[in-house]
Amino acid sequence: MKCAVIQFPGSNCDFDAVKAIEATIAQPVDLVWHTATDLSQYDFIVVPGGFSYGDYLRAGAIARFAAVMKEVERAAADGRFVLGICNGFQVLTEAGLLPGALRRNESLQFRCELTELVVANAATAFTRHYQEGERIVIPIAHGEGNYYADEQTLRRLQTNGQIVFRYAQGCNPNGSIDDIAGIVNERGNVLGMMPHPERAIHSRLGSEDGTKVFTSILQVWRETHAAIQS
Amino acid sequence: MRQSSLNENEALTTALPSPEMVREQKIYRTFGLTDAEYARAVELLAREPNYVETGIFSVMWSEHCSYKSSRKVLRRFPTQGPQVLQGPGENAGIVDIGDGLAVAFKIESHNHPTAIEPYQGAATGVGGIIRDVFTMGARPIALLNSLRFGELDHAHTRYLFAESVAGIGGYGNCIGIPTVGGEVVFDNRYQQNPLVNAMCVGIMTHDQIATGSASGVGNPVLIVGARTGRDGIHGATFASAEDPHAKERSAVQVGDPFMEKLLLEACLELIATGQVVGIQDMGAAGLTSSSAEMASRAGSGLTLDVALVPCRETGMNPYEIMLSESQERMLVVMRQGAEEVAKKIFEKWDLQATVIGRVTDDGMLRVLEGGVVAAEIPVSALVDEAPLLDRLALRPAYLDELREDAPVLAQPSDFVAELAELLARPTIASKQWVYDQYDSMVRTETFVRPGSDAAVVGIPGTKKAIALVTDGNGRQVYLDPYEGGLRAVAEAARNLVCSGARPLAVTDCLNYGNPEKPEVFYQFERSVDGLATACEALQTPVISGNVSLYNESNGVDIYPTPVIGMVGLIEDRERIVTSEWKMPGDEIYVVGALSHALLAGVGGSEYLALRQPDASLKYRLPTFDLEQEVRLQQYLLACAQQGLLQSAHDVSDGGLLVTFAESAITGGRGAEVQFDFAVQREGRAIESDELLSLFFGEGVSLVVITAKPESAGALSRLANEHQVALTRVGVVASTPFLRVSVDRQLYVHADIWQLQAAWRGAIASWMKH
Amino acid sequence: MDVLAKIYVTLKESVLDPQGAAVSHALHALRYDTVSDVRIGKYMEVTLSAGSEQEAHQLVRGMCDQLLTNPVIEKYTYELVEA
Amino acid sequence: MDVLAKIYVTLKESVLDPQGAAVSHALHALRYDTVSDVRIGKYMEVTLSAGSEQEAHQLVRGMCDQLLTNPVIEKYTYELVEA
Ligand SMILES: Nc1ncnc2c1ncn2[C@@H]1O[C@H](COP(=O)(O)OP(=O)(O)O)[C@@H](O)[C@H]1O
Ligand SMILES: [Mg+2]
Repeated sequence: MKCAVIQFPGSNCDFDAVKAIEATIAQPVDLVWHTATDLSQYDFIVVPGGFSYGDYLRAGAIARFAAVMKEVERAAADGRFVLGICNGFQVLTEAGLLPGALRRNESLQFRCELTELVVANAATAFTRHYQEGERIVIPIAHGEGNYYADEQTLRRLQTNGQIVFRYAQGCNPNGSIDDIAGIVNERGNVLGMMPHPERAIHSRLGSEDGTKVFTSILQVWRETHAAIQS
Repeated sequence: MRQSSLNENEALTTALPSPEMVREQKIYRTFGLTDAEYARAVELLAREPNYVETGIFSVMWSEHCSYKSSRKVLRRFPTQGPQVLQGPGENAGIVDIGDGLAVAFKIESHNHPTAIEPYQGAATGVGGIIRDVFTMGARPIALLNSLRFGELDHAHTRYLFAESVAGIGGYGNCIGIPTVGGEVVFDNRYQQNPLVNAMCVGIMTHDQIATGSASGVGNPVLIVGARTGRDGIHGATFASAEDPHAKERSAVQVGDPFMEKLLLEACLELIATGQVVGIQDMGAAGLTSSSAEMASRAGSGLTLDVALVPCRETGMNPYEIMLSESQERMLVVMRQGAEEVAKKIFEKWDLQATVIGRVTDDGMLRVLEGGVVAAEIPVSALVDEAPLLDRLALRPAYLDELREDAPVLAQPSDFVAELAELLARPTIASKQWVYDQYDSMVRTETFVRPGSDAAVVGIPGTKKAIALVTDGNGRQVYLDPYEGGLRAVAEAARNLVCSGARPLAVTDCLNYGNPEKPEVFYQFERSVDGLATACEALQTPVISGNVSLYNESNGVDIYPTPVIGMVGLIEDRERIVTSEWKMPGDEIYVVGALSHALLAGVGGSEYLALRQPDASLKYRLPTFDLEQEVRLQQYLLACAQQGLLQSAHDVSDGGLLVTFAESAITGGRGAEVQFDFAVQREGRAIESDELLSLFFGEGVSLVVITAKPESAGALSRLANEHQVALTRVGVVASTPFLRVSVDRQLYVHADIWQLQAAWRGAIASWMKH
Repeated sequence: MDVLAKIYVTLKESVLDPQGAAVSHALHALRYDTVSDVRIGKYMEVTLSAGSEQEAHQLVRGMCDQLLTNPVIEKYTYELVEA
Repeated sequence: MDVLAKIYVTLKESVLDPQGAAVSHALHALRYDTVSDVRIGKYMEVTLSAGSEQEAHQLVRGMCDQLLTNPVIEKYTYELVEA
């Protein structure tokens, strides 16, 4: 599985994403500059965390216009895997690849802490290796992670099983509606999440619960890939 | 090289006041130059300086740039050691950590800007210290911050505190460098003069070391990064002004962490090409000090044309361009012909790199405006001839009025309530409200996040890790400048050792009041003596630092507050030690002279400040045993390196009970602790004073460690070898109760979740007001 | 013609404004008791040139819809001033 | 009387506006070539009641100076609308 980690000016979790892919699934991974115009060789694209373009105006608002985003859109349309983490999630919502928007945290403060999540849908390509309802610990680090969608959109997310991760009850750190921490698109190949799975891959870092996000994708990719080849 | 005479220049270029006007109207005074200093400038130039030159002299000779009050005193610091690759004098110091790797670090204050625009003031402080580190060729990997504010019952203090923390986070989070540690102290002495000291640590290979030196005649000089605006003109001068609000006269700078992130990446890429001759960040006094310092280090000269400097605003005159403190800019000297290399790299990062001058060999800082000379001053006059003062130092009378006896404090009827109250004091309470606003995990190398004695960050590609800490205790330095100085260094080192690290070197931020007061200068000198002595004894040379004077308002000076930043090395990341209690059954020991702890008293302690605020500055600090401290630290390090420690936590603010409580709370474990003094006291009952001294005193170096029962033998053998007192006092319990008794009488029986509530929620509940 | 567009962006009514709530709280603490509501948004000044007023309107609306605001949570109004 | 104060806060001219610079840059990338400057500030709507128009002015100025802006880097204007 060929992996790409996108770099915008101001991305700062780009190297962490590379390190995590290497450490968890040992697949080939490239850093790809925001001006790139061809991502066709990649099966799995990570839009990493950070402060693309300083997060000025709104988080992710400027990055969505970067040249590489056309290619990310194409990858999503092709059914390849796209994972937006933190700022990456914000970019994906701004780009319209995922519904809703991320507002400032209700506390108005940046928050960095280990948070407890519940896996709300373990049937996605990104969560295959988790159990439904499993409680996992993954850190957050954001000032604008307060997920919002209007009622209609929310209902659609709920009925389609598009809500993948929720903050555990009483642990919502930012005011997100319905405790939403991560969602997938309808097709199930684009995941956006505020918590950082790439920061939870070793007990030394406080948790290894993020590992399965990466191993799940690899397994699904292998299965579909094997199916295509046979 | 010289293109026109100064007289022509006056006529041609700007409508700035003439040299005569500068003299006659004493304009130099408004820049902060004294009459004597102005006369000296005239003498050095052999003519009257023009307006631009006067401005340049004034910032270069300001306290902030010249260290005129402090320079002589700073020479007392030890600065050498086999580990030191770069000592003081550069943008940051560098120490060797083996394997061809090195660590660069420095601490810096941004106190005055923070007092008037806390968010931006604190943010740009962080931005500045990051530049100091990547200028050396190091990749910044961690930030720390040391903060002092007034008490939280004051609305303005809450505003300053909240905004400063937001600003520190805002900058560090955006640029992607984890903020891993620091400290916060609340005391009314800092109400008008908050302290914000920021420290940055970077990693590099030995061959990447860059320096700020402008050598090689004809080499191009480039300004890179942000455009220049009218920000903070004369900030350096006003930073030394008595009234921080005088700084309002100049604009406060707004930081752009996004720009700095790009600048950081571009500069590191540029340095890696090997084509950089010298590089220096532009901090206080902007282009003026960066160019003069770079030329001075190389013994060269520079000719710069300000007309080539990319400006953000129109109509900026040479004076404004030379003195602007716009952030996120660097001055770079490249090898001749390598200009294009720089331009290409900066273009990729969407930044400007513009040649604005050349290196010369005539020792002059020559400023042109479109080819016309606007200023011309020998570099040596600005740097080497800068004033050097012998300030008067007088021992303050209060020091001789301090009482030696123990304060009369009633024995509390309820030690648990007492402990809970102490834990809820903002200075002692959990700082989670602060550090949860900082991204402490980005880079995924933070092995010990804020909350333990020291932060620990891994060194990628090795088994190594470094431990980082800042420490300072202004009240103690006030009560005894020398001993307080010793303690500050000792405590920083002790915190490192408690995490399993061998202390390597020190960076210091010296925050004091008005040095023109002989009493304040005495505090400064004596505490530096203390710091220097301790650095010597602990073999932690000072490799970088910063001085902030004039922290005074309405005649009241802050406590003398030296803040020590320290870095230590852990050879094996499997040997990291943290402060929380781990397993039920682990045995609890106190390392250090417990018998002294009974007698040292509560002078200088938080407990005394809580119980008798008026008396807290009236009692002497217990004396400090440096030799004992050195042995204690060596012992702890040996224990850590042999993997004997389950946890270690030193006794600091609040005393022994607070130390127990913190390890209990963070570990989620209770303990059964029993002190037995009956035998050594031949049955004489413990007195109330002694009990308070034991529980709440901060006078004696003590460390609480836990270890598995099977380690007992090894621990005591090592204790004998190192001649330190080791007392087994209890065991970690499986119940959530902390029980402490002395001579079989139970004094504390606390539910740790109740203690936790007091400790963890205290600052947050203040901030909800 | 040179135009200054003054653009006011606010959160939609249906979207909570925690910042406004915090400021309102702080104003009460400062004894501005009669303050009943605070909403906080963005104010942008964009200087541009356009061939005509109509073109200016078009440009400003374009940039607001495309970049300056997020229609999921925000709404905007603007004025044009001859610069 | 009930008043709506519309308050516009901007950074002083001499103060760097990184946000404005980034947005200006982004607008150029989106081919809004004729944009020459962008400044980004805050827009606040404060609803309050006051005994008179004069008192309303006083209150609004007071809160702007005390809390809503920092005169070291910002300036403001406002309008009062009967609510
Ligand atoms: N301003 C701050 N920023 C980040 N971490 C902080 C800050 N203040 C305190 N901390 C963290 O909280 C913990 C306790 O701090 P402190 O009480 O000063 O420790 P000690 O008494 O051991 O020196 C440490 O891990 C420290 O790094
Ligand atoms: Mg400690």
